[in-house]
Formats: sequence, C-alpha cells, structure tokens
Amino acid sequence: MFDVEVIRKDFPILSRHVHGVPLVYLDSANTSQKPQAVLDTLNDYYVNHNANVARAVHTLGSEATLLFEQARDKVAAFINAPRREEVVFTKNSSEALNLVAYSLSNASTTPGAERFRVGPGDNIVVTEMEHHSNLVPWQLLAQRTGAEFRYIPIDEQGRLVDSAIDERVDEHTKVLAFVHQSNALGTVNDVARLVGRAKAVGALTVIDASQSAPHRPLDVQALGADFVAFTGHKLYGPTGVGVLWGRYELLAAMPPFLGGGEMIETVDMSGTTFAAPPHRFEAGTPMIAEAIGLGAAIDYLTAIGMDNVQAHEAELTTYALQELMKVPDLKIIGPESPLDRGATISFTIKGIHPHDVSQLLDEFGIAVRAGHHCARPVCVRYGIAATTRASFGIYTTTAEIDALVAGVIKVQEMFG
Amino acid sequence: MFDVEVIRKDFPILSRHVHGVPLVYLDSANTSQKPQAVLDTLNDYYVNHNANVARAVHTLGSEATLLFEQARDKVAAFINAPRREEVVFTKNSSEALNLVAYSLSNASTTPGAERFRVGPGDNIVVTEMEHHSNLVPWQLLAQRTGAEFRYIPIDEQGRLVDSAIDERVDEHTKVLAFVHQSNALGTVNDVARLVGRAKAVGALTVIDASQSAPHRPLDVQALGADFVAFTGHKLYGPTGVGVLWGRYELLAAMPPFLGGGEMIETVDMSGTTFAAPPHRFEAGTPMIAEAIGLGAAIDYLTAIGMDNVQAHEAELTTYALQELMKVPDLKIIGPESPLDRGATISFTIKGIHPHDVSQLLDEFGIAVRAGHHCARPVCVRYGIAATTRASFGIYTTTAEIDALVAGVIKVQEMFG
Amino acid sequence: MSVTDSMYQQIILDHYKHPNNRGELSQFDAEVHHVNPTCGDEVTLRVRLADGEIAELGWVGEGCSISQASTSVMSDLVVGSSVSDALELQEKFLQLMQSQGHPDLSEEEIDALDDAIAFEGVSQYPARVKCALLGWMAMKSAVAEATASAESRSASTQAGE
Amino acid sequence: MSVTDSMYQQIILDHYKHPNNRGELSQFDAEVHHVNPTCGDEVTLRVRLADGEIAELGWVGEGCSISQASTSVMSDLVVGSSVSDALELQEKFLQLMQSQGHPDLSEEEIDALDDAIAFEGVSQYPARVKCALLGWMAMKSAVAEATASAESRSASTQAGE
Ligand SMILES: Cc1ncc(COP(=O)(O)O)c(C=O)c1O
Ligand SMILES: Cc1ncc(COP(=O)(O)O)c(C=O)c1O
Repeated sequence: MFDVEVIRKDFPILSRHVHGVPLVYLDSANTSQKPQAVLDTLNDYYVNHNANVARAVHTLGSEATLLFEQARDKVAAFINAPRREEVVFTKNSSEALNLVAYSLSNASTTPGAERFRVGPGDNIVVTEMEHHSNLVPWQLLAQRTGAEFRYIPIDEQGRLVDSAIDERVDEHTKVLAFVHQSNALGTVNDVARLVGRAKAVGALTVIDASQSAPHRPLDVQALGADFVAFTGHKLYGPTGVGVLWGRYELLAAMPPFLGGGEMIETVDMSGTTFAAPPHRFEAGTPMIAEAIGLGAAIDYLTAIGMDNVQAHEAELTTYALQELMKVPDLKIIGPESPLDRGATISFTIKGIHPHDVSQLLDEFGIAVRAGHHCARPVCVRYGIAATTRASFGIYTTTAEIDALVAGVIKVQEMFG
Repeated sequence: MFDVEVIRKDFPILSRHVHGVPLVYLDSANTSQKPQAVLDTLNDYYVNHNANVARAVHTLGSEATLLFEQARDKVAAFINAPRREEVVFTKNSSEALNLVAYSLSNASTTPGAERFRVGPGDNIVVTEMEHHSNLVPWQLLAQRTGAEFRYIPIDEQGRLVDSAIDERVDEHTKVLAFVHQSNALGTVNDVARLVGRAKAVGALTVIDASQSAPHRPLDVQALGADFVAFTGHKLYGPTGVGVLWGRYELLAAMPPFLGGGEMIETVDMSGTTFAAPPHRFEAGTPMIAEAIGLGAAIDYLTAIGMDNVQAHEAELTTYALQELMKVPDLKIIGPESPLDRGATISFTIKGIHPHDVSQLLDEFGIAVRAGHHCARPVCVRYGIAATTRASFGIYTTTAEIDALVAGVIKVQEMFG
Repeated sequence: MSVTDSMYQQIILDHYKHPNNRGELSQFDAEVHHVNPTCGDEVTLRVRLADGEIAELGWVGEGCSISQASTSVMSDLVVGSSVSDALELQEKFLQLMQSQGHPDLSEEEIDALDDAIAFEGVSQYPARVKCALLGWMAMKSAVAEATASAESRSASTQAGE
Repeated sequence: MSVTDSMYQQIILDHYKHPNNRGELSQFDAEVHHVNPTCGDEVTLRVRLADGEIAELGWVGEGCSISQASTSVMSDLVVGSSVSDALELQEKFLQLMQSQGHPDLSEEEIDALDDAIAFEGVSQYPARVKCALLGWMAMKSAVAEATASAESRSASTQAGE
C-alpha cells in the first residue's frame, strides 16, 4: 500500500522549515530529496567498507567492490537490462550522453569503428524540447564531425509535431536523441513512434530518461532504444552518479571515451587495449559511495513499487492541472491534459516574472523552480523568457498542491 | 601539535577489525579513509540543504549553491589559486586530465581556438612513470590528432633520466604532462626542471597531483604549471569528486569539453555560446554533496596543517624504508632514499608473487595493494609483473609499519 | 515570515510598478544593452554626460521586479551626481550584493545607498544577485563608454589644434 | 584467524611448491596462452586428446600461488577424464568461483571438485577469482580448439573420401 505520509517520514529534510514555515518541496524534477536509507547506506559504506574498487585484493577492497558491483546489479534489474555489463556508471546524465557523442566522434580515428562514424552528409536529430544536456553534446558532435544538426519541432501543446518525425529523420540520420519525459513541459514522448522511425532508417537511438526513470517503470527492452541515460540525484539517490545503459553489442564495439585507470586491458607506451564494457567506459576511480547509494535508492523505490509511484504521481498531476487551471491569468506551458505527461507542470502568470513568482513562493515555504529549465529552445518557441515550474515526487501531497495554488494567488495579490 | 593518536580517533573505520584482527590500513595511495567531519558534512548537506545548485531561486537552492561555491573557495585557498574561477570540479583526476586532452582536440574544429590545436608534426610528452589516467588520455589525443606520443624514461632508482628531458621535450612539444608524485614508485619529480624546460619550448604543462595533494602543501603558483589535477577520494574527501585547476587565461580561451546544462551562456538550435570558467567545464548537475564534502576534508587538513602532514609522513617514510630494507630478499622498487619521495613504498619479495604477499598480509589485518598500480609501464620497465605497495597517510603510525614488516616476514616463512 | 524579512520590500514593488527614468533619451553619449542570459532580464540604457556629471539617463527593459526596480532605484540615485560618485556608489552596491546577506557597511555607506539598501535581502540568493546588478552594470558600462568617447573626441580636437 | 579461514589452504601451498603436470608436451592437439592482464599471471597449456579423453596435459606458467596451484590441481583432475567430464568440472569450478563465498554445492559436486574445493575462499575476493580461473579457462579453450581441429580433420578426411 502506498501511503504518502509514511513515505514522508523517510525523508528527514521534509521536516525542515524555511522562512519560519514548513518546507513544501515542489522541485523534484530539479533534484529529488533522499530517504534515510540512502544516507545510512552512504554512511555505512564510509564507516565500514571504504576502499578503492577492482584494484585491491584486501578485505575492504573486496567488500567495496562487491557493494559497487551489486549496485550495478540493482540498476540492471531496475531497468530490466538483459546484461549487467550494459550498465555504465557516470557522474550524471550529462556525462552519459556526452559519452555516446564522444565515442561516436572518436570512431573517426579508431580503426575498426567505421560503423559508428558520423560525418558530412550525415545528420543528427534531436527534438525542440531537449534539456541542454541532450542537445549541446549533439550540437558539438555535429561541429566536430561536419554532420548536420536537426530537430523535430513542438506544437502549441508541447507535443512533437508528428509529421515532422518522418521528414527530419531520414536515411542520412545517424543518431536520433530524444527526451523520454520533458523536464520543461512534462510531455512524455511516444517512444515506439520515435524508435520505430529511427530503426526504419538505421539510426542509433538515445533516450534521455532523466525525468522518466524516477517516475514510472523503466524497461530498456520495452523501450527498444540503443542507449538510455539517467541520473542518480533525481532518482532519490546521491549527487555525483548517473547511468548509461547501452546494448552490449554496441558498447563492446564502440571506441572508449575517457582514458585512464580501470578502462584498460593492457597499457603499453606504444599502444593500449581496452577492457570490455562496462569498465571500458569507467575511467578512474568510480563514484563508489554514490553508486552504492543509488543502489539503496533503487531498493527503496522497488519496495514501494514503481507502478505505485506512477499511480500516485498521475493523481497529483491530474489534481494540480485542474486546480492551477482555475487560477486566473495562469497559463500552462505544456500539455494541459494529464495524458502522456509527467508530474512536472510549467506555467506563466500574466504580468509577473517567473523569478518573482518562485521567489515569493519561497518566502511562503514553497520551493519551485523558475527559468528556462536548461531547455531554452522551449522558451524561445513560446516567446517567453522563463516559466515557473512545480514538480512532484513520491513524497508530494495534494495539500502541498493546495499550498502552491494559494501561494500563487497571494503572489498575484501582491503584484496586483 | 600533530598527534597521530588524536587524528586516528577522527576516522571511524580505523576501529574496524578484519579477519578478527584490527585493521592496519596501508593503502591510502589507492584511496584515503574519511574523517567524521567529512561524513557529518555529507549528512548535514542531505538532511538540511539538499537542492540543485545555480538554477534554483528558493532557499534550499541558495543554501546548496552557497555551500558548493564555498567549497570552491576552500579548494582555491588550499592550492593558493590566484582566482576561484580557476577551480573546476570534475568526478575524479581522470576526468580532469581527459578534460584538458579533449579540449585540446576540440580546438581542431573550434574557430578561434587555433593556439590550442595539436596535430601532425607536434608531439605530446609524458613520463614512463605515469598513472594510466595521465597516460591513456594523451595517447588517445595523439591518436585523434596525429601528433606524436613520447615519454621521458626512468632510471633504476625510479627517477626521470634527466638528460632525456631536454631531448624528448623539444620545440614541437605541445603538451608536457607529468606526475608530481608517482603512485607506483613514490618518486617526487622536479617540477621546476620539467616546467622550466616546457616553458622554454612553449609547451603547455599538466601536473597530475593526485598523489601529492594529500601529502604536502600544494601551491599552484609555485608549481608554475598551466594545469594541475587531483582527486577528492585520496584527499580524505568523498568519492566522486576531483579538481582541475587551470590558469584563468587558458580556461577562458579553451573550447568546452562536456556539453549540457550549466556550461552554456545561451543555447539556440542554430548554435550555443558557453559560460565563463569554471562553469564552462562543469556540464550537468555537479557532484554537489561530494564537492562540499571535499571542502570539509580541506578544512580538516588545513586545521592540522599540511606542513605537519608532510613532516609526519616524511618520518614514516624514512622509518619504513629503513625497516623494510632490513628484510632479506625484499627489493624496493623506486627511490631507496627518503629524499624527494613520498610515503608510498613499492617492493617485491623474491619468489613470492605480490598478490600472495598482499593477500596474506590482509589475512593478518594489513591492507596493502598489489599489482601494477595502474602504471603498467613502470612494471614493464623493471621486468616485473607487479609490486606490493604500502602507502601511508595522516593516520598511519610507526607501529603499523612494524606490523607490516613482521607480516612480510611471516609471509616469507609460509612460502619458505 | 515578517514583511521586513521579505526580499520584496514595499520600495521594490513600488519602483517596479512605477519605474523612474524609464524611456529613451533622444540625445545621448552612449547606449548599452545588457542581458542576464540565465533569466532573460534585459535593459537598454542611454546616458548623457555634462561637466563630469550624469546629466540624463533613460532606460527601457524587461524582466523580473528585482532587475527592473533596481534599475529604477539606480537611475534615481545617479542622475545629477558626478560620474565618480556614481561609480563609487556602483562599487558599494556591488559589495552589498556580494555580501551573501552579511553586508559590512558603515552608516555613511548605508546613507549613500539610500533606497538601494532595500535590495540587501537579494544578496542571500546568488541566482538573483545578477538581476539586482543588471541596471548598475549597464550604467557602469554606459558611463565608461561615454567617458571614453568624450576623451577620444577631445583628443582628436587637441590633435587637430 | 584460524588456518581454515585462510585463502592459503595447505593444499594450495603444496601444489604451488610442487606443481603437477608442469612441462611442455612434445605431442599435442592444441596450445593456448592465457594471461590475466591485471595481475600478469600467465599460463601456456597444451593438451592431447584421445578417444574423447584428455590423454595428456602439460603447462608452464608464472604468477601468484593461486593461479599456479589452481592450474596444477586442475591438471590432476582432468587428465584421464573424458572431455565432457572435464568441461562439466570446469563449469562447477566456475560456479564455485562466482559464489562470492556462498557456494551452493551438493555433496556430489563437492566430491567431484576434490582438491579444487580448497579454492573456495578465493571466491570472496573478486580480484583473485581470475587467478584461480586462469588455468581452467586455458584448459577449456585448449580442449575446444583440439576438438574443433579434430573435427575439421575428420571433416576434411570425409570430404576427401
Ligand atoms: C598518480 C595518479 N594519477 C591519477 C590517478 C587517478 O585518480 P582517479 O582514479 O581518482 O581518477 C591516481 C589514482 O588512482 C593516481 O595515483
Ligand atoms: C531531461 C533532462 N535531461 C538531462 C538532465 C541532466 O541531468 P544531470 O544534470 O544530472 O546531468 C536533466 C536534469 O538536469 C533533465 O531534466
């Protein structure tokens, strides 16, 4: 049974007060709060097992290695990965996405990696609703290789323009990279449609699941893409850890990205051979405690059940859309229907800058985000400087949504 | 006053037992243990202030941003950086070193970055004692750009062959990258000599200070190099965080590395402009808790005084060399004199594989490392498969060194 | 939360609703356009100098109340003051903004900052400091540009002698 | 620490000091060279098959006691046994090594593993598991190679008929 009040007790920060009033944290799309179980796991790691992994033959080293690799197993199970070796730990989503983009550009100078090469005449496609972390890496890849950079536009309701998918993704498309759930709009994209089109033209597919992984069951086999990226700090885990999942067959053939300890097979001054995945892509000492902490977050979520998480958040979204849309002069930026959208709601208020809205809400204890949410093309598309964004998580209550609505009305009064 | 017994009480893991005996942790060059102050800081961050940085205007976001940027100030002060903006947070040393190597290769396709370009006819020089993390990135850069990859050889005592420095570093050298203190040999290199030669030929200099930062005062202005990299987990800080220091003037002119949130100035579908350093090089959500934790580690070290740390470890090194060299059939790999060397001692024992030595020592509670220590060319140089390595930190005692020596003798008896 | 704790002092809201010196100068020595890329705040600002004083200043802009009110307050304070006093005040305001909520100002400085002291609360919010500084930075640039062009004009006049 | 807790069971030390089947076969169906790149452990191993059995196996190597002793124990166990039994035993040993200190073996399997059970303690040390497996993996490769070349020989003989 999903009981939000029980869940809230697991998150120590939720008892905090700000400006003398209890915290109402509605910024989970930016980063999530952490349950006590994750903090205990971090502490236990450092107090009892801390050592470098893979390299050491002593007891602490073995314990740390086991814990770290068990965290990989947990991630693999959480996303239904066919193989544990398909789970690469990175520092965040951004690194995961850059990893793929750099590996592809490294293919240009790596013998045997011809199939991954991108160059003039090829194109790389994203969508107009991408987070900068799934946009800039591809722009830079295009710049490095001479490929064309394209995007699929969005409509007034924050949905991809369907007819543009077949047009922009063509037989010269090498990569289609798209966000599963938009952090700026809440839109959940039609993965089957997008992956289907990419497969039809032989393009690689990269899904940015940073905003979907925390909120719905994620099954990489069902998604059908080649790569899926997400980030620990949004998934109730620690900062400093992210995940790239990739098909083994691809990871095993791709050139390395970062060079260093752990990613090699053997190093010689005249040349180096590289380890098999996942280690090939994990240069240097990994984020050991962080990966183990992410494993604890996954255990926590799994105990709750991602289906329950999704159902809870769908309820919140429906309620919040309904209540917010009653506020005069408030405009939802993104889908107004709760269908195929996540628990992240952007809006503007006529005559009041989003920074003022969110700053004043903060003075009432309500934490929301204002800005372009690292997805500036979305704001450009709608001709606005920024939005205010409220986003929910497993610990969010309808009472908090009521507080938000009341807060927005108070802001309107002050600026009226 | 430096009192090792007082210091030991700050490290909860040091009261652990392994195989039923008290832990003797002599693997600090691999990773250091963490004082309670660092663990408390991590916990306080998550329990009271956790939020994403830079982006949020709410109270938690502001607190997190202040704490994160204060950590940057602490790092800047610790290494005597002229400007705080010269401190870039990375996930570890390896990323820091790759960052420089990738920025240089990106210069090839970035208009205005001509001065950073590397190509055929140029060369990149490292030393034969590099950790793979300061070797493979440069090998890969050479492969990507067509530059020549060279190295300065080492002599029997684990010192650079001085005459080779002027020969290998020539007017075509674009980068000289070298380790400050070798993790495999303990050797401390003559920075003035190396940087002096590189400057004379106009090469960029990159110092891998992963093993020096935890053990001696580090003053980037005195070192005189262009870039200095080190890693948090060896500096008594958390895993998952490292530092690249670079001269502002260079960082401000260099092309970006990872693309994503936070590293941009403005993003447009037709092109992107990049933020000033350090943010240009910090794509995505940074390792917030980890950087703050590293700040706490630096506070802890500063309170002790890095001069005191250095003096304590010099004493340990002198004692350990003297005692180990009394053991029959034990050969030090690296300088036998305590001069210009750090508290990391590699050795071999005739007829017993280093893995057996360290595994058996572990059974006596003593944690040391065995292997090539991610510096395989060193082993190749001396015609050995591996070494056993004992490395010390602020909490190491001479009694622990006695335990090591006694342990080694016991191992010899078992294999005798 | 008491009203005095709020970043949104009444003075700020008043200036936001009724900004001063808003408008385009038709005669001016320099025009600058400053943008806060993370927020989209913008200000276009023109100045006319005379006898070492800021004779006139006009601005138009868009953005949050902090950026717009701060520009309005700034314009009130510097119009009619000497260039050097204006730049000194800009320095003080910059210090206030960088104080992270703990300004270390003398009575005299507080007096000089006048209405601008209302922005003290902003200094606790790193993300908003840039908003409050936008107009002040624009003024500084514009004055520098106007001074430089005046100098080069007088230099070329001298060269012509 | 009691002796039985130790990874270094007396059996292991004995095999390390006095390895069995060490040496190069002059007649063989396959030779493989396996390296454990992280440790530098090496083994070169030759096999000769006859009537579906491992008739002879000889190896030379260098490395830690675990890798060398394990190869010696393996060679004792498989020489004279059928190829299929040898491969089955290799599977069991692999399972033992992947058990992370918690093997789930039947009495029968324990019996079959014989001296190789002494390596159980190694399974708790991921970094050492590869050492213990080195010789076993080499044997598996060599047998596969020998079988394949026997098959292709017989195929070509048949083709020649
Ligand atoms: C000399 C040296 N350089 C670089 C590194 C790499 O550091 P990290 O693994 O934290 O990236 C290490 C440690 O592993 C090291 O000892
Ligand atoms: C949709 C989306 N993609 C990518 C990212 C980047 O994640 P990170 O900052 O952890 O790299 C985020 C969050 O910031 C996001 O919301």
